[in-house]
Amino acid sequence: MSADADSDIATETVDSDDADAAGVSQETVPDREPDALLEVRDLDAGYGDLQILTDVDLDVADGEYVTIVGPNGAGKSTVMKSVFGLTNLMGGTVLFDGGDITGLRPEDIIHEGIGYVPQNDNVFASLTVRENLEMGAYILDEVPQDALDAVFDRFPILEERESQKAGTMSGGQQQMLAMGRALMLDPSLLLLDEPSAGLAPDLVDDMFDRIDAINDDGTAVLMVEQNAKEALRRCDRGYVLANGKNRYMDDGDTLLNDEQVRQDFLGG
Amino acid sequence: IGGGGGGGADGPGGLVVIGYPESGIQLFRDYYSVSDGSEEILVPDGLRDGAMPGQVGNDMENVTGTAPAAGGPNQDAFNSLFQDEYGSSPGVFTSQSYDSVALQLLANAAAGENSGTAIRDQMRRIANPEGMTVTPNNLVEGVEAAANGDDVNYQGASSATNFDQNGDPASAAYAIWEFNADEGAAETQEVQSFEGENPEGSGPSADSGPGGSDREISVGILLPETGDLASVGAPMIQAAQLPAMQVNDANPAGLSVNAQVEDTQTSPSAGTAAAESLISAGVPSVCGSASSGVNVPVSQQVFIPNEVVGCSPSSTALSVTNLDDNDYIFRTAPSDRLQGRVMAQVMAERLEVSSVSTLYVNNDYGQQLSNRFASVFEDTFDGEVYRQTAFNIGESSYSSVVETALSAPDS
Amino acid sequence: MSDVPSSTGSEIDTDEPDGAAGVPDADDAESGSLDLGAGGPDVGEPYPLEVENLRKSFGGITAVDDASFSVERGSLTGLIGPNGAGKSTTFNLITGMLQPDAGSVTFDGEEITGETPHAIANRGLVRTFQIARELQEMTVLENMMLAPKFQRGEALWRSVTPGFRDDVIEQESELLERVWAVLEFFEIDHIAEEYAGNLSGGQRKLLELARALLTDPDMLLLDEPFAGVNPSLERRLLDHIHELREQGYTFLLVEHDMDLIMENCERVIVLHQGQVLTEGSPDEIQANEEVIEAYLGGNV
Amino acid sequence: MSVRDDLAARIPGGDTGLILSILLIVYAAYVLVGVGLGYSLRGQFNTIAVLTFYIAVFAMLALALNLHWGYTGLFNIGIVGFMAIGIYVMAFVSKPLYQPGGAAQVGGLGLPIIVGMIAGTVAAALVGLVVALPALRLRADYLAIVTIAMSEIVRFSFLSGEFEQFELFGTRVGFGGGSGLILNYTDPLTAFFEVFGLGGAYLGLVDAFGALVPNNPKPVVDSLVYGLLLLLFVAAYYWLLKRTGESPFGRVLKAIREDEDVANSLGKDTNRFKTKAFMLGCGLMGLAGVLWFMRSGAVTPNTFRPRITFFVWIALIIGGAGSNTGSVLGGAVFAALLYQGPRYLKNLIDAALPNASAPSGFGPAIAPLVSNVDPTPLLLYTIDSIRQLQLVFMGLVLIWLMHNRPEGMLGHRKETAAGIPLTASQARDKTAETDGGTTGGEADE
Amino acid sequence: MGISETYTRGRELAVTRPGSVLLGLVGVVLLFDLLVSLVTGTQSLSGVGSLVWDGLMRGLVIGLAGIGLSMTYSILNFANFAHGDYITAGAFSGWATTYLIAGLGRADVGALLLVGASGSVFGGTLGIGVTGTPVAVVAGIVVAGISTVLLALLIDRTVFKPIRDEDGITLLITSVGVAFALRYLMQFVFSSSVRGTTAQPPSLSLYLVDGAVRINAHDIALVVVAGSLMLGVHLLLQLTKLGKAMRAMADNEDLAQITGIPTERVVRAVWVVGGGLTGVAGYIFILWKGTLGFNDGWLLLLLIFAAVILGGIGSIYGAIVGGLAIGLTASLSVIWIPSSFSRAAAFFVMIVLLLVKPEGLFSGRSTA
Ligand SMILES: Nc1ncnc2c1ncn2[C@@H]1O[C@H](COP(=O)(O)OP(=O)(O)OP(=O)(O)O)[C@@H](O)[C@H]1O
Ligand SMILES: Nc1ncnc2c1ncn2[C@@H]1O[C@H](COP(=O)(O)OP(=O)(O)OP(=O)(O)O)[C@@H](O)[C@H]1O
Ligand SMILES: [Mg+2]
Ligand SMILES: [Mg+2]
Repeated sequence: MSADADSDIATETVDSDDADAAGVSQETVPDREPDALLEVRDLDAGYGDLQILTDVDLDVADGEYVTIVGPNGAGKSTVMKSVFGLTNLMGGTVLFDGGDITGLRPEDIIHEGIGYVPQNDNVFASLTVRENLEMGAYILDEVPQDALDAVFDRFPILEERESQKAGTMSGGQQQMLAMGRALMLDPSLLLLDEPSAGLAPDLVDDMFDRIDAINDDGTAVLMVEQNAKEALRRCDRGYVLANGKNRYMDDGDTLLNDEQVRQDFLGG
Repeated sequence: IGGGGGGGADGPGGLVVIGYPESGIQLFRDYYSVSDGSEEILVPDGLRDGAMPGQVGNDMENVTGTAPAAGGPNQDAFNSLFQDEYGSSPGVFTSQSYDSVALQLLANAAAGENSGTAIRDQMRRIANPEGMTVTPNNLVEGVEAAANGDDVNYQGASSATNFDQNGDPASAAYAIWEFNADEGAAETQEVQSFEGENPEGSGPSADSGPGGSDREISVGILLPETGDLASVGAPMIQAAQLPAMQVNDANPAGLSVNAQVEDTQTSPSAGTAAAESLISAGVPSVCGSASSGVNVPVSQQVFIPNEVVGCSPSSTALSVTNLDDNDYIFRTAPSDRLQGRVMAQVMAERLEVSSVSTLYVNNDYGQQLSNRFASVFEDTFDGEVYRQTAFNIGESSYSSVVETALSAPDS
Repeated sequence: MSDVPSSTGSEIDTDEPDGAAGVPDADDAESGSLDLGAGGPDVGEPYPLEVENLRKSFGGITAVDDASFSVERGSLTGLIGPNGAGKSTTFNLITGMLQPDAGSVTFDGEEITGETPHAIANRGLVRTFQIARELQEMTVLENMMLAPKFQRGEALWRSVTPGFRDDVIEQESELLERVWAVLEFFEIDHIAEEYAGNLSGGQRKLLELARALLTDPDMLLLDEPFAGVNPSLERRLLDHIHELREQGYTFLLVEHDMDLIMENCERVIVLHQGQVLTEGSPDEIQANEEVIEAYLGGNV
Repeated sequence: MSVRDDLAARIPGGDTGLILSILLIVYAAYVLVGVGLGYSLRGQFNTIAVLTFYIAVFAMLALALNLHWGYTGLFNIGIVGFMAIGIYVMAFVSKPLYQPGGAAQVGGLGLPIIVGMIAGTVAAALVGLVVALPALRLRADYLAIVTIAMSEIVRFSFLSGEFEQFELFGTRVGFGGGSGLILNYTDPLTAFFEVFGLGGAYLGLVDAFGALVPNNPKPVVDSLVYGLLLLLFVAAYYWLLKRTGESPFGRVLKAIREDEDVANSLGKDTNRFKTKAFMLGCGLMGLAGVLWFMRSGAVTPNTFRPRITFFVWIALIIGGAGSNTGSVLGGAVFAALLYQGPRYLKNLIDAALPNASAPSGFGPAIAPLVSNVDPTPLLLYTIDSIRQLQLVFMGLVLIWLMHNRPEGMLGHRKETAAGIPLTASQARDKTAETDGGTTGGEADE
Repeated sequence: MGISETYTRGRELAVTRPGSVLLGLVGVVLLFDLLVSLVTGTQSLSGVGSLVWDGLMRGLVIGLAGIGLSMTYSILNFANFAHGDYITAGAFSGWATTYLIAGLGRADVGALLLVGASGSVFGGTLGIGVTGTPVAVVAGIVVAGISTVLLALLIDRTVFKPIRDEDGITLLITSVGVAFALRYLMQFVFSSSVRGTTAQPPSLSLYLVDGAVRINAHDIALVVVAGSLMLGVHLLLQLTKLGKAMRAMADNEDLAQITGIPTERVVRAVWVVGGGLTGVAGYIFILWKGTLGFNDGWLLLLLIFAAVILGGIGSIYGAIVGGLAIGLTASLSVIWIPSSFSRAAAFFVMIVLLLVKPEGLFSGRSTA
């Protein structure tokens, strides 16, 4: 956990086409932190010829818990995919643990210690639940039994449905499975794209608790959430993304309490 | 009469197999792997390929063949011509191909113009008797004579090449042959001649030929270079090009030949397109096409309406005889009407078999020859035909068709 | 079907950042009304949808187990339950995407069990999908134009025969105006000519809801329509759902956001392990021990 | 992102201009080659007629396929089967009654040719229905395998001895088995003009043409006129399919291509739409088969091998699936360059190098290259084998297209599936004034 | 409710049952017909036996070649229409090797390398066969496998890889292009003629009541090679992670990437395994039937597709069982219907089974 995450952030306005963008808290470009785990700099990315992200900057320090919020279509998922090498990178760099991972293949990135739970299509539908979890540990020679047990502990339904085809699980069950799969490798950074979408309320809380727990164990988390209030409440630091650009960056509570941000992005 | 090995004791004593080497190789291989070879097998011209035993990997001693005899008066002359030019021995229908082109050159020289109608009118005049005898050996002199307006009588490599009313050969000779595995050849055992009502030929013909010198004769060769008949087609094309080379080497009466080759791909639609391009090139007569399945549509769609002479060296199906052709369609290969009869006779009298099944390639040629054989064999020779089984080109195994053919008759 | 294009009164908050969802102006509700041009749904049975003893199992798992419930006309009814309770399966059974093993579904007094999905949709019972399914290689406009029912030009002969085609085209123009109205209402008119496949997750949800509304339904089954939708937009949508409800439309809504359910639904049905655990008003549900046990607090 | 940012925009006259200019180039090239080959005027006319014929048939087939694949996403690779049904049924209906002694082994029903054409088209559509009923439930690639299997079953059926001949209404009819059918009805073109009482006028035209081609002008005029008639058919196909596509019907087809469940849940009876579209396409393929082969004198089953199906696919892909204009263009380019082109190329080379005789096989061709680096024989052999290499070339073109221009020559143009243009500006304007309903109506004319 | 139940049940009967019921019924009728004709003597037991054996042999070839197709179909998600020509390519390369070894010194090297194009040298004359020239045959098998692997990898690298992300149909169409190019290139080089490749193999007769079923050495070679390769693939997929990775990729390739599966390596591995099997299948296909032509693989391809779909795409057992089913159908159908319909019968069976069980017999299980 980086206690000083917000202390050395200089704030500055980012140019924006909107007149009233000059809100209270403003987009900032933080200095490079010595212990930054993930550093995204000036990222331009998109699909095919279509550019979605413009000059996106983002940091996750070792053990930090960072959330990205923003309207639909802002490019949040695109940021995640770009880190994982799944978009067309047009400029900028992605550094992980000091090394340049810009444009590496996903299979190499996972070796670096990043886990990723995408927003959609995040389970192998025709494989059983157990096989899905085993796939999570594909890069290891053996399926780590303790990791498997830990996942089963966290999500008992998965153990119950061990041999059900993942595609026939309910939406929420699939979400748990996807989380479970990503946890199999004990990554040092976990990318979560809307992990609470479709979960029942108790599970939403549970899911956030789990994420907290994972984070407490030292795993850095970068999360996209529409359940923005809860997410900001729990995270160390938050980014607000709009139109493929950084809009605001601050620690979670500050953003949460910011009138402008509440008005524009959190539904009052 | 011995029964087949695989077919049980009740199978037919003889088999008639009608097809081409393309699928014949496979078919005979499958035959020899289900049967001990105790049936007498009779095959027609389509399978006359000296390489068959080598390709089949069997001596094929129980196989007897018939074929329109390349038994014309001047067969040897052609053979040595071919041998000299290409260094290999000619294959099936090569002599007919040679004759077809030779006749067209003569008719063209006699007509004195590259006009289909004029050539049509000259065809019988130069092919049927009266006049200087022309053979492959003195083709060049013959062309010169024709160009001078003299009467010539072409005596071909495949037959005397006299045309009857229908543009078919007026008489035909059939060779009875057997494979000689060691030599890689099909050896003629005996030749039987059939003379039609008018062995000298008959039908409309011009009385004289205007002739003419110092011109270019154009002729088309429309034979399969690819497709099912590719292996038969290649030597036929070679043979068809020989007369043109002979004339071009000697330039009799200042004549030269422009022979254009097009590929039918053994396919009617490709054949038609190819024929069209010959028409565009202004060809007045064409040697082709090889198989009846292609010859009929090409004749109907292209040759007849465009008034171009078509003279097929190898399309033997009955239907060609009966085309409503304005007399533009000829052939140097005899109709299967005759061959069916010969085969029935050979089967009954020479091979002394009374019960037979036929296996035929499923096209014009196979179907009609099999039917013709069966009806003559039953009506004239009192034989019994258990069944006629068609097989399709290009299967990877003919075991099941062979089984069917070798099985007992339906009760 | 009305021939008169609706008045369109939805306004875009021009102060908004582009692409970001607007903040709803709560007071604008009246002027921002969305008339679907259908003159409101038919008024018939008090309970348009009745489900009786519905059962469906997959192999060993009984996803829906003897569930019976009914939905009151003009209501916004919530269908809640833990993950895997059988909510989506119930939707699939009602809309004909799955055939029930037993039980019946009645809509507007007529039994519709076993009917094909399109027949049921044509009766006015329309659904959205939990995972948005847009028609990717079609533009947003084409997606929307597809929705209205019984278009004249859907008959091949009418579309190609000269003379009759004028009719078709006339109707197309009318539809297009309705489409624009709805698009503007949902604030996705700026991407109207975009291929639907290029939309973001939330935009797809909006498109899906907008499209469903255009079919002129009497009743809408919404499977988690707000999952992934920005909260501001969510509120705005809800306002309009209420408004439509007041016009007589009926909604059955699957949603996990309890606050949302409690604030907006007048009735709530709780599914648990394929069975109807209880139903009642939000307050009753919130107080129900079993529900708390099964859903709100306890373990799954 | 503009949907219509394409080639046509840069050529005056739009789509029509584009098609015309490409046709012009193609024809000019062929005339030039004809000059190179020393063709007579007759030869030139004949070449043009043949070229037109192939352009037209491939354009028709590509258009019909575009309805299946481009619009509805039905992966039909049984095209040739429907063509076979079309022409066979047409022959069956229109061949004269059996007469012993003729070349034809079997007769037909002796009905007028136009009845035969309609019957052929309808039969192909009905077989389409039979295939559609079960097969439309399958995934695209399964449907592919089923349709290609169906086309082979059709071929085997026409090949089989069982349907070779049989008695119907006391007359001998049949499909001729492996020998096929001799099409011994009156020439369709003659029949066509006679129906309109234009037989005499047509012969007058032929006579007039005699001024250009003195000797036997009829076949040349016949093929030219037939080619033109086929182009009219192409225009009719185009018109029909464009209207089909740009309509609510077409919109549902497009939706089916994207996600059938969605269309279904919006109240569209997708099976009916699919079946209709499939049948319409199959009928059009059947008609194209009729038009292709009806003047060919005879048909045999083995003509209808899957290869032709793939030719049509290549044509469609060249033009770009989803676009009717593209289909026509693809048909033209395929016919001119890939189908007929190599033949003329070879003839041109032959004319340029008259006395070069090619080796008979690859062995003798390659040996000199290996032994004394003499590439001439291989080159000659290559030229001589151009017909085989033509197919290699087609394969490579297909690969290249899929790599570099999967959306076809015209670029990405999924034509809008609506009777009116769906553009923002237009509709926006209209929100101001209520009465704008007729402005967009002429999109398809 | 009563109505609805009747309706539902009727519908169920109409949708699921009648297919299977009808199939069963048809089977019984056919079997009865066969029995009758055996009793009346129109069919001999040995004749039927020979047909069954022939069908089994065909089925093994189809099944073996089908495994490769099935594997690439499921993980690359496209129907590879060039597969048939891979078979032919394997056959030509293998047989060129066999000819070369068997005929070295006895015939012109060029003629041998071109596998006796246009009758320049005969396999029969060289005495080729498992008993006559075992070394040449084994070498041929190995070369056939290896060269097909190389060919498959080369084509994948140059043709398929650049469009890996496109949908299955794009790849399918591309593979048609590959098929055309490859096939006619082979025709260009090896000529279009069919050649006999082997000497007549020794055979033994299994006597049945009324005759004999003849089984030759090449049949046995086919059984041995096909059987051991099938077993080998089974073990490979069971004992390594490849099988699992293949299934994951077949299911969801993006996710497989995210999970850390080296997708390109898996693809290559699949081409290696599939290509090898295909090449060997091509070789022993020719060994068994004894003739070789440039069209052989293509003509087999539709039957292979039928087999793979019948068995369920992605399942190796499915491919094997489907192959046997198709082979037996094609052979045995002549008992009931005219032989010209035997291929049609195989397709027909495929279509019918697709309707009854659209996912195939062994659906969804690629390795087990
Ligand atoms: N595969 C794609 N191809 C083209 N454009 C895409 C693709 N995926 C997303 N986009 C576009 O990129 C933009 C950003 O999408 P992204 O999925 O990153 O949004 P998001 O912030 O995650 O939104 P949401 O909260 O709705 O999931 C959107 O406008 C969308 O239309
Ligand atoms: N096709 C199927 N085969 C097997 N089991 C299935 C199938 N479809 C659904 N199920 C099971 O049925 C149960 C109900 O699933 P359903 O999708 O209806 O849940 P839900 O209430 O919508 O849950 P969520 O809120 O998570 O979406 C689950 O346990 C699921 O695993
Ligand atoms: Mg997202
Ligand atoms: Mg659900």
